[in-house]
Amino acid sequence: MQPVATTFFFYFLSAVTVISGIAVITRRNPVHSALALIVALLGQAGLYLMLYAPFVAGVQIILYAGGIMVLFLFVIMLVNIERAQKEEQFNKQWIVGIVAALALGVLFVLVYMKGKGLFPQTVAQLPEGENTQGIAMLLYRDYMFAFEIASLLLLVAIIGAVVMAKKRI
Amino acid sequence: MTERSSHLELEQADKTYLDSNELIINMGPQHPATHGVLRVILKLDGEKVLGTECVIGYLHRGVEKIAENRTYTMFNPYVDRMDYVAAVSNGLGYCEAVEKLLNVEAPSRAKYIRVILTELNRLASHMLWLGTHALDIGAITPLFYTFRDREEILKIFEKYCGARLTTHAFRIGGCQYETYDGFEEDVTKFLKFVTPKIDEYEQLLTTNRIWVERTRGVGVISAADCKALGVTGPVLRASGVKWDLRKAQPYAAYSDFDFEIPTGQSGDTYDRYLVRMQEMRQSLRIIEQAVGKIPDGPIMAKVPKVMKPPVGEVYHSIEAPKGELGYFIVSDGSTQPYRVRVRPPSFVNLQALDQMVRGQLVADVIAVIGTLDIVLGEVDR
Amino acid sequence: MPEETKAPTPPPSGPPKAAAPHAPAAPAKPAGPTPEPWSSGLVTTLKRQYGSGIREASTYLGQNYMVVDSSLIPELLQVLRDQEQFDYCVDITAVHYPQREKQFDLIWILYSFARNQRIRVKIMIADGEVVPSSVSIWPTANWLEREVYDMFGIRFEGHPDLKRILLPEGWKGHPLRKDYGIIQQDNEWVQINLGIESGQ
Amino acid sequence: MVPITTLHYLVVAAALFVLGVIGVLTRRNVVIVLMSIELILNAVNLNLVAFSRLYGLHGQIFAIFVITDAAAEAAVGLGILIAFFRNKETVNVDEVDLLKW
Amino acid sequence: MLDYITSYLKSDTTPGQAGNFFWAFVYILLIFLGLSVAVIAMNWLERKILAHMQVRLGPMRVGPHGLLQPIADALKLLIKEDIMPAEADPVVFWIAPLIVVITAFTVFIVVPFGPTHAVTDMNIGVLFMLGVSSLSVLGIVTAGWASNSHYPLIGALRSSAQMVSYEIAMGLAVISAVLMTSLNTDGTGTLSMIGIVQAQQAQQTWFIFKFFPLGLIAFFVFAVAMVAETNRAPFDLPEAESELTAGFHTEYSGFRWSLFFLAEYSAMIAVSSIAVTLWLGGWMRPFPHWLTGETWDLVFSLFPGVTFVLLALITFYSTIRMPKHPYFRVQTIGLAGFGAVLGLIGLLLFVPPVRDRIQDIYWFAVKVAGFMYLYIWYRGTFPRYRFDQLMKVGWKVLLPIGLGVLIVTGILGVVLS
Repeated sequence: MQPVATTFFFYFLSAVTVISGIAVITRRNPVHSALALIVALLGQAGLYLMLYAPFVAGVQIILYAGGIMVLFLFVIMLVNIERAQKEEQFNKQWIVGIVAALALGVLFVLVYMKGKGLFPQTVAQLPEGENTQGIAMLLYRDYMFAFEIASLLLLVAIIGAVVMAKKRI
Repeated sequence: MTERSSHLELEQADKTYLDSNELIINMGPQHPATHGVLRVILKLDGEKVLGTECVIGYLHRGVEKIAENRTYTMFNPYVDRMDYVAAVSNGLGYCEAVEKLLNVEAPSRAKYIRVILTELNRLASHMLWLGTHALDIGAITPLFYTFRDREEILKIFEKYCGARLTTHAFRIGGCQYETYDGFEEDVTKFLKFVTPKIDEYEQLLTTNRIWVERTRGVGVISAADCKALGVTGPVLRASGVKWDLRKAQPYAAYSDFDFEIPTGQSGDTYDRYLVRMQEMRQSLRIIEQAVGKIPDGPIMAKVPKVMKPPVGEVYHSIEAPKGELGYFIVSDGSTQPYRVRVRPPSFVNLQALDQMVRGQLVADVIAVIGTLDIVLGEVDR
Repeated sequence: MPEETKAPTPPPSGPPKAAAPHAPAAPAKPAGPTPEPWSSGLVTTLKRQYGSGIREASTYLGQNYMVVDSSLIPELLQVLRDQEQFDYCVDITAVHYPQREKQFDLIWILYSFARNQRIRVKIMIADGEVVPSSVSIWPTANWLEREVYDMFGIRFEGHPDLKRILLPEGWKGHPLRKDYGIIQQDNEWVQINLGIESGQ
Repeated sequence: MVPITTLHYLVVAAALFVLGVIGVLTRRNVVIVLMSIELILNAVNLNLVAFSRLYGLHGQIFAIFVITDAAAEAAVGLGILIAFFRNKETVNVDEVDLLKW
Repeated sequence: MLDYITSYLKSDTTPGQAGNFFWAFVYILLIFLGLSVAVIAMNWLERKILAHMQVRLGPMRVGPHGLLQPIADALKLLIKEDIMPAEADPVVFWIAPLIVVITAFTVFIVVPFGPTHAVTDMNIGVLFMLGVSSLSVLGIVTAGWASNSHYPLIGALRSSAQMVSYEIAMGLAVISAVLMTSLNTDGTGTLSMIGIVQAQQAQQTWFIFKFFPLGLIAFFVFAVAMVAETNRAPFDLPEAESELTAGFHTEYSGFRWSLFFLAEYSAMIAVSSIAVTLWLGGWMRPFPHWLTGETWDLVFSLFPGVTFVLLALITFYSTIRMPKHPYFRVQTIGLAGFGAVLGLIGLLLFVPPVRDRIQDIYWFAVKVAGFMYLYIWYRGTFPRYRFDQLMKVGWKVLLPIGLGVLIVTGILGVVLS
């Protein structure tokens, strides 16, 4: 399949992602932040699709947007946000924080500019039709051990979350 | 209505904090599951009920006060407005109480007519209960079945006395109307019609796994608690007490008939359901016998046109579909009762709600309200 | 119910002490039942125990009742439940006699499952007199007493939550008292809470 | 128009990363801080997937592991948040100043 | 331009894969239209079927046999006042129904109504469907939260807990079906919806009968989970009328409410489509390998036309039975007209080129319609589960069964191939 209007879609999706990202960190109401984050995640899923990574895009939608964000919304609804909304939203070192983060961003861009030539010029041949199969092969063959560890990590996380959220420990 | 404060403090309702974990929910008075204008304030821990408080009185019409300002005869139609789904039972209780006060006895034909109509009314009441109870638990179909079949009973009422719901079927001293031509055939035809229908309801629900899971072990109340709380009727019988006023202290012509008192063992919602279903079958049995041997004769005893019962007081109670329905009437010798006290079964049974739902889930509250079979007209009077 | 008693003679007396406002109405009747003394083991036991506290024990139309002194109240009811098996409190109600000095009859209707017997226990109290609550004896008394309070204004001591039940909180007056008119309403309450001029 | 290269994706990822860092460093609300961390992780993911176009599927595998990690992190983080909220009735990160309560 | 349009007709892939935007757009429009008609028909059918189950007639007044009732309802909903609670969060309150409805419609991009009748075929088709339909829970949660009221909030929390839990059982059942697709010579399975149906075609069996009774059990798990996913009876707790009045959409009215309604029904159709695709052979006609040959092909290709002609006949019969009263004249004519339209469609479906192209869609729709009937039947028969029982069914019954089926399928797949 020949991608159509790639440039337009790239800029559109990037804009959606970044603007939602800004909304995430500036909204007063955590629910609005969470909704913005969901939009950012979906935009990113679109970027993954453009990068010929449909499986990751699917996982992104099903796990991030459908799972983790529901968890976030759930917790936001459990904790009373009305008072938190009226309080000061930013902490005292916000100027320092922004400056540091922007410096980091500038650093990134500089590194990319310098190191652009280090990237291979040829794009790896990754046909979309075999993406899932390829990932499966890698995941269950080469990264088998890591995969098992990840499942263990999830188990630990489940137990940890349950223990912490319990009423009386 | 904001005037009714409660010890559960509705102001707390805004707090959905995690630390307290207590949520106060106001169910009713406008709520599909409260069967009228009952308001239940629920104190919840998540979905678990920590306590309830019933706020009643929205339908209070001062029936007892009205009675003091009407003659005995004039008050008769008012009692139909209390338990409007079992109006005939209310009328029977009142008429018998006044007859007792007057020291007259209705002729036996009148008594048979009374039994037939009252038992038909019991069927109608139980059918309505079944339909709404099932609807509360989420089964929508039984409602339409029962309402449709209940219509047949109401048709008989309508043919007998011209009214369907608030029938005013009986008079003090007997019945006003002789049975219409074909009354017996109608009733027999109805019996034939309804017996398979009851089987059909049972087929829909009795072995339905979801129904059983939703009702078994829900709203359990022990026989001792029932007695302490004054709970009567099918609720008491489902807890294993074989007590029915029709047998214990027979009134009307009930001593002439052969029927059984169905009882349950565990006192949960499922048992109450079974008991009521059995009661419907027993009612059919009574009606069948009554229609078979209905005697001829007068239908009205000799009662004076202007009733002046001698000074005194009397308490008479009957087994209404919901439980013991009692009338405590004080006469001062005038044409108007000095005091009429109605002992409504729904009112007393509703008091058991708190005990039955404590520690259960919100969804069970609905099931329990349904299984108590309350009629708010009777609770509030 | 046991067989109904029929007395041939028509003495004009109503229930004792029940000084009904229309007492002379009775002689017009040709015949009528009268209360007869109620003699049974129960009454004997109670009389032995409480003496003159049991003022009267009668049967009227086959229904047994006793009039007792109001000082006996929580104790007698407890005894009736524990020793005499009256384990079911059918009803608690009151009757208002404004002409009497002790304005209220307070009546407990009790039933015994074991005996299949119903009795009424009646006391007379004055307006404003406080009666001990029987909620601890029969939990069902909770709402019944609340209703009596709501309708008659009789206060029960020791009731866990004595407040109005059928009428709204803040309503003035107790409707089942004889001096409360049939169309009387708490217009102030109606105006404030319902926003209408009058409930009539 | 210039064709979209890997570098473009990297710049978007950098922007997201910076936004995430700003959120973590400046916001007081723990929920939003956690969400900012998600943003950072996503920026990393975008990098990984973008590079996977150049170097083969391994990047995508890593992205999947990162998502797994994010799920675990969110679960534990929100668990901590709930426990914290229950004890202190606040969701402000600068009020988490006790080692034990 | 015309070439661009006609070029696709010769290809044998979906417009999305062929990269033909025109046809993709046409397909999207067709699906949108078909879905709207399906929801309207479903609304009428549900009320009618439920009514007949409950010995009553159902809508009878608006149009003959209430045929115009859904349209009247839709009209009423559109012109109703749009109420927003004073304390509600306006933005979120506004967005929530949109999320639900958009996700419900987006899913249909990959639904294969036929080997070429899908907007596109994705490599991750099933994953996409599950993922996007799982997004609708966001809409429900936000709707409940934005209403700023107790019942919607509880309804939303219940709903999200329910949907998240049943998604797992659903996913496991789906994976076992996906595993079955890999039972071919080169051992590569597929997540693509079209690929899954083609795998069933190649293996000459519907997956519901594969490794009997494994496929059946997996199908059962999915069939239960999908009812829970769509919040329908007996799992309709989030909108349990008798408990929470209407659950998360208590505060919604008018147009917004109708969006939730639309989304619920299209979600039902969507999950049914997944079930049909995964287990019931998708667009395949019954017995494609047993009753082969030209004659049978012809016989089965006549089915769509016959169905519509039958419907037309039923309509004509009802027209004759209409009361002969001047008042009903318009209705009678209307019903006859409706019957004529149905009959014409039926006759059109007998034309060979149409017949061949429409067949796949017809069989797919018939299978989905069977599920729709099941939904209605459940609603007429079952009481509602309690929340803890619902969770028990999800976690303690369906999840272990799903896991077991998955493991056994995997083992059997390895052993047998």
